[in-house]
Amino acid sequence: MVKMTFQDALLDATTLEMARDDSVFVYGIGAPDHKNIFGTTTGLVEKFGENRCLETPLAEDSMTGFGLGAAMNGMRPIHVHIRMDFVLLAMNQIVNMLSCASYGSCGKLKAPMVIRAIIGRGWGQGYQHSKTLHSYFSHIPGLKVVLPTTPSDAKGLLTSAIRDDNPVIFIEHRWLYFAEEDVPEGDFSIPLGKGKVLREGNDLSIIATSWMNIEAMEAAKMLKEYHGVEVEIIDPRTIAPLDEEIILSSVRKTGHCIVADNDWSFSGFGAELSALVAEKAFDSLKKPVTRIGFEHTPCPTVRKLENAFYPNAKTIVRAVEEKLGLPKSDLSSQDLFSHERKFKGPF
Amino acid sequence: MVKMTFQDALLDATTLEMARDDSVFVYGIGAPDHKNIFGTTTGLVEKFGENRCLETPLAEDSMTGFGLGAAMNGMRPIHVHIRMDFVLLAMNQIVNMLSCASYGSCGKLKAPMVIRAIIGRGWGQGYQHSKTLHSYFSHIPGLKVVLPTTPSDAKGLLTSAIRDDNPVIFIEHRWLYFAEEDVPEGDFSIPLGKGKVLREGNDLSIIATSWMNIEAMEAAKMLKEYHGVEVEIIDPRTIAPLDEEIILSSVRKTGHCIVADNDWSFSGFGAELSALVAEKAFDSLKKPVTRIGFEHTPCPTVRKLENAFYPNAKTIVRAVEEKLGLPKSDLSSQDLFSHERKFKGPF
Amino acid sequence: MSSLSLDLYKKLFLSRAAEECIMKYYHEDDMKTPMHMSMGQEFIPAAVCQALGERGQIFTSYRSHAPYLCRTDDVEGFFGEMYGKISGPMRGKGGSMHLSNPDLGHMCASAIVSSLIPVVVGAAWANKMKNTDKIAAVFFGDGAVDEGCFWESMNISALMQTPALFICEDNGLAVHTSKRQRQGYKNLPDIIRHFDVHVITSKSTDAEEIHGLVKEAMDVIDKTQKPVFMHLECYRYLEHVGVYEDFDAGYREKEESWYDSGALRVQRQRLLDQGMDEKDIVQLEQEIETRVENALMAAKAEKFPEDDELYEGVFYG
Amino acid sequence: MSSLSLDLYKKLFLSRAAEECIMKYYHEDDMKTPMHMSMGQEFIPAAVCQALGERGQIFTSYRSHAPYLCRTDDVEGFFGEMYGKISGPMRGKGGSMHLSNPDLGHMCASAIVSSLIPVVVGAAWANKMKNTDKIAAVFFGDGAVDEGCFWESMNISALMQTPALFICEDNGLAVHTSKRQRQGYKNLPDIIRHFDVHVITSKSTDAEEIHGLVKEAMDVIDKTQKPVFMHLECYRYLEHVGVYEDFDAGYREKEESWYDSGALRVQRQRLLDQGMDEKDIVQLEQEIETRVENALMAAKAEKFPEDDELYEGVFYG
Ligand SMILES: Cc1ncc(C[n+]2csc(CCOP(=O)(O)OP(=O)(O)O)c2C)c(N)n1
Ligand SMILES: Cc1ncc(C[n+]2csc(CCOP(=O)(O)OP(=O)(O)O)c2C)c(N)n1
Ligand SMILES: [Mg+2]
Ligand SMILES: [Mg+2]
Repeated sequence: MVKMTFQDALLDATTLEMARDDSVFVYGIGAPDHKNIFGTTTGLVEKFGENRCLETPLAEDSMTGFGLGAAMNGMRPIHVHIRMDFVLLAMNQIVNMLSCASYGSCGKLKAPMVIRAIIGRGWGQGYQHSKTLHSYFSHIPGLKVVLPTTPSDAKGLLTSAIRDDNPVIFIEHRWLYFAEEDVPEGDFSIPLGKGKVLREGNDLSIIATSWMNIEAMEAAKMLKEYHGVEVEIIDPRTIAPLDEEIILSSVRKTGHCIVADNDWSFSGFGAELSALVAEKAFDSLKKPVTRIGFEHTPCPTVRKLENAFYPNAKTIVRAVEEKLGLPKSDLSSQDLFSHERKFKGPF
Repeated sequence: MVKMTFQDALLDATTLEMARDDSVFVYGIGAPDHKNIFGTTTGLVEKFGENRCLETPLAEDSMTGFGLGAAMNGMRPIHVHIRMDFVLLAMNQIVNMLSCASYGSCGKLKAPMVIRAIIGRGWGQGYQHSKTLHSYFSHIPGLKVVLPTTPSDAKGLLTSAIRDDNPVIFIEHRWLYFAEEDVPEGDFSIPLGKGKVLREGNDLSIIATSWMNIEAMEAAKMLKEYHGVEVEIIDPRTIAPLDEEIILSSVRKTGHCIVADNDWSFSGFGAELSALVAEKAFDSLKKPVTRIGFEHTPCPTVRKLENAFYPNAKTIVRAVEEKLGLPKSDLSSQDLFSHERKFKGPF
Repeated sequence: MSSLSLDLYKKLFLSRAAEECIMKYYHEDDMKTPMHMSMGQEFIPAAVCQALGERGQIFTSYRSHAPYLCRTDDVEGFFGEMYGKISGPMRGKGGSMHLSNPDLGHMCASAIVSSLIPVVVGAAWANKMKNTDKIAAVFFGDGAVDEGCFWESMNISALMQTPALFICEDNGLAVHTSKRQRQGYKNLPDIIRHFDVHVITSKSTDAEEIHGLVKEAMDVIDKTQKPVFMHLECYRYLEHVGVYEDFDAGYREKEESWYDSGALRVQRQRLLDQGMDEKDIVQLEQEIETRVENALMAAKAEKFPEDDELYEGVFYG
Repeated sequence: MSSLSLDLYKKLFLSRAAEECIMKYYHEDDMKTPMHMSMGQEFIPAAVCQALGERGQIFTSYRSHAPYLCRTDDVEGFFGEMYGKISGPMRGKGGSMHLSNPDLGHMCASAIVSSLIPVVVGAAWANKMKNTDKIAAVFFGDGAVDEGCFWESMNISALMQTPALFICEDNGLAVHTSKRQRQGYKNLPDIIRHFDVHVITSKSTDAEEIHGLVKEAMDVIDKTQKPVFMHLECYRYLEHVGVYEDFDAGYREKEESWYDSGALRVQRQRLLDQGMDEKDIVQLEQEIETRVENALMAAKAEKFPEDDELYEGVFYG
């Protein structure tokens, strides 16, 4: 084990896989420049040469098709996007082409491609640099979708994503980049499609995605402190294929469920989680599922409104209090996470 | 009232609005050609001239931006796509640009644009010509999303969509084109955001979108015939903004809900409907909501597998029987809809 | 008589015979798949596939009957797919618009216009990285070049020097819309010449002439790893989709000159000029026709896939 | 001294002073918005906005400080937006990357590279249909031209003859990536000349010279309704985003010649040559600086929007 940040973990997984398999390569706008996609591609050019860590023209759509073609011919491309919003330019290649490359050849061709997309917030991103959109990908048969929360998961899941013979959309919240923990050294993978209990508890289940797990962990601390309530937190990690069982057994145990999805709620992945739980753990539910997500507006730039736009640990605490019929605790002394503690812009 | 098919109703609404307001224009690949988008643009060039019914280069992305720019400067564009799948090329313009044109100018600019997209199935469309994707649009704040089922609704809702000062995604199932019913003549609009009870009943609520309403109506007949069961069918018509109340009051009345969405279920709009009902009509639900949708695979071409891919009236009958604990009726004599027999009514 | 001339004629005749057979049986409505016919344009795929031979990795649009047959010679699988039967290379899941048989060099087809152009850039780049002798080639129309991804792909391919073969089959139409209604420039090849791409153009319908140009392209690729853009004019005999003529629709005239210079006619005359006996040609033609008809009948008689095949191939392996 | 020369200098100086003021206060971390500075490139927006005047409908990228100030002269709103205050034209919802003030002719900005290029094609077309005297103009960089939608837009605009003004500010870089690493061709304007578009190019940093070229463009638009593509070379003084230089990062050299020929210097000298007194210039400069500093201070003192404004403007009206 060695202490690593989330971004180090991503770089570690990438470096190891590139060393192990010379068909793996990384490309994307800015991949080999000196900023190195928040340090997640540092040293790749030096170690593996310019043909394995490539700069590209600004052409998200065609560069996705490029990856698909390379994958069909035996390569394992990792396409990096510094903002999820830019992936919208590539929806045709992802949804109409990549997702069905195997089906469209009756299983003869494969498309082992990883698309890394960074999501996140803060510091004036605004409505064109703040989208998550994981529901878009999870909706499409043939795509796998991963949203790691911890550095270990980042390493283990990225390794599996690279080794997978299918297209994997790998979604990273930029605030997680500074998280640090002990991560297994060397070869380490975590199977796609397995969720994780981030925190055990018997009183209520919180199913959270990506950054919302951090908020949920904060909320759990407050709930224990103020109410002695023990919430269980489930991080599905891979949302397609989804580990239904880990979610359902938690809810069957606690009888209560809050879904905290890192996205707009309406018609989003949070709806899938809420529907799943209500359909398949119906008899265990003592109260309806509560969904927490972004406010249903484009994301504003100014910090004050941005703070109103995003749900946080307090939002979760309030939802738990309401569901369990607890009095509202005084949270005024609680400091919410602010990325300035780690991070000073610009970008 | 005059008997009209669904496509006539669309043409009627378009023609009337173009006559009423000369900022309205129609454009898209094939819009003015002799096939006239299944007859929904017939005569527009002759009546209004070449500048109001435009052919375009194959450039879905930029032609969407084109519409946005024209809308900002006072026009009311209607952009037609003969397949929803092609709209995937325009996701950037729709999601990153069109949806937030008003927000992005602090409410000063408007983007009154209609995007008509045809969905559907049959006759070897395969996995690149069969997508629905309404959940993609309903997920995004700032977009309105309409899926009419009947000719009257097609006319009334398209009229409202054209008059609306916001972007509206208007989704038409091609099998509906042959439906025929009495439609109000002349000026006729139906407000966006209002659902409709297609059939009244007390035993179970079916919330269906687009073509699935037709299957639900067929199923309702069989259920009445075989079991004396009266299902209620709710067509939300506009899914964003969604008429929650009409859905919830039906479920509160019947205590049972089946969601039949014309799309893949996982992470789709069906999930939103199921989640909504379970969250807000929790206490009325006697059983969990059942979701019906496409099989979670790309759509195959051969008719036999296509029939296995799409749910139909029988799927709904079986789901109702299971939910209500009824014996399986013998449906072998029931003929399923096939578009080779063009569809007339029931509306 | 040269074996090249004969091989080309066989390919041309096979494609034509297969499509004539489709026309003969389509009305029965058992081939439930939208037909975008190659008829009139076969000389391009025939020449390209003949020249590339086993080196060719073919990517096509929905208009892929001739490329498929010329590359794979798999008439039996072809009709299997048209009828949606398990004898099709995709066991019926693909149909006419999605022919794919990578084992035989026909990689895949896409019904989304222009969407395989960037894919072939990546495929070619992989070939370069892996040092294979394969040549990735993509067929697309004059409508596809309207799409942004065509231009992105020209740029990327020129920049990265990916040894791809871009074949623009310019039949002057996208569905019913002429180039004049879609293009704000006069001459596409003249534009592409500004990119670091080798450009070849032709208006000829002579398969053998085109074959020579493809050989030139292969030479460029082998010597320089440069991408090659071939702009080849042609004429669509039938409606955009379907098995009939539609000259009565009024969007274009029937241009007799294209039929006079039709590739099959030219190539057949060449064989005669080269001394092949008329009756040998006729016999060859009959053999092909019989093979085609038998393949169609066999496909009719084949089984449909089982319903549980629906989920096969969603994920690889 | 000509009023044109003076007006241009005022615009140049205003943009520069505003950005210098940003540099001065940015470290306080109260302007929480990513700054893509115009510094070094101001002569282009100054010339364009001066020439277009009230006729101009400006669409920009995230790099829009100079276009915004040159078009609107709204320094107060500008700083309001930088600080996210209700005095900003978007009441803080937009920030540096999304300046929009349609009432003053700055239509909107987009942080998605190239995405306003097609929008301006449509805006120009509407102007043509409605017979207004407005001219829709879009600013974009040499990175934007990599994107397919740039090429689609050139084609559409040429085809439909939409009287749009396309202004490519070619600073040679997309973030840290040079054109050489992104473009598989030598000369963009030479390619665009093949489209039915009027092309104007310049390497000059002289705002007055560019102003003349924009007047030429307007003439073409007024006489022929033809779109005009202006390719203008320039030099970014600072890092891609942020308020510092980053020549130490190693991706490019500091090129002194661009500073020597800097537009402010050139234009100031012109005023002197035209007989304007040094001290009048200094006074003018001081007035502008004071105005800028006051605007910044006023913005600091302003209110943030109320939380319930979050939902305002999601739908129009
Ligand atoms: C992205 C996309 N837009 C629109 C269509 C509808 N469509 C199918 S074929 C076609 C015309 C294509 O013309 P061209 O590329 O010249 O090919 P041809 O049919 O002439 O071989 C169009 C517009 C499509 N399939 N994909
Ligand atoms: C579609 C898209 N892809 C990538 C980015 C990230 N990005 C922001 S600015 C930029 C460079 C753009 O360069 P250029 O167009 O030359 O403009 P400049 O910054 O030089 O003014 C990139 C790649 C983006 N904003 N949008
Ligand atoms: Mg064509
Ligand atoms: Mg630049």
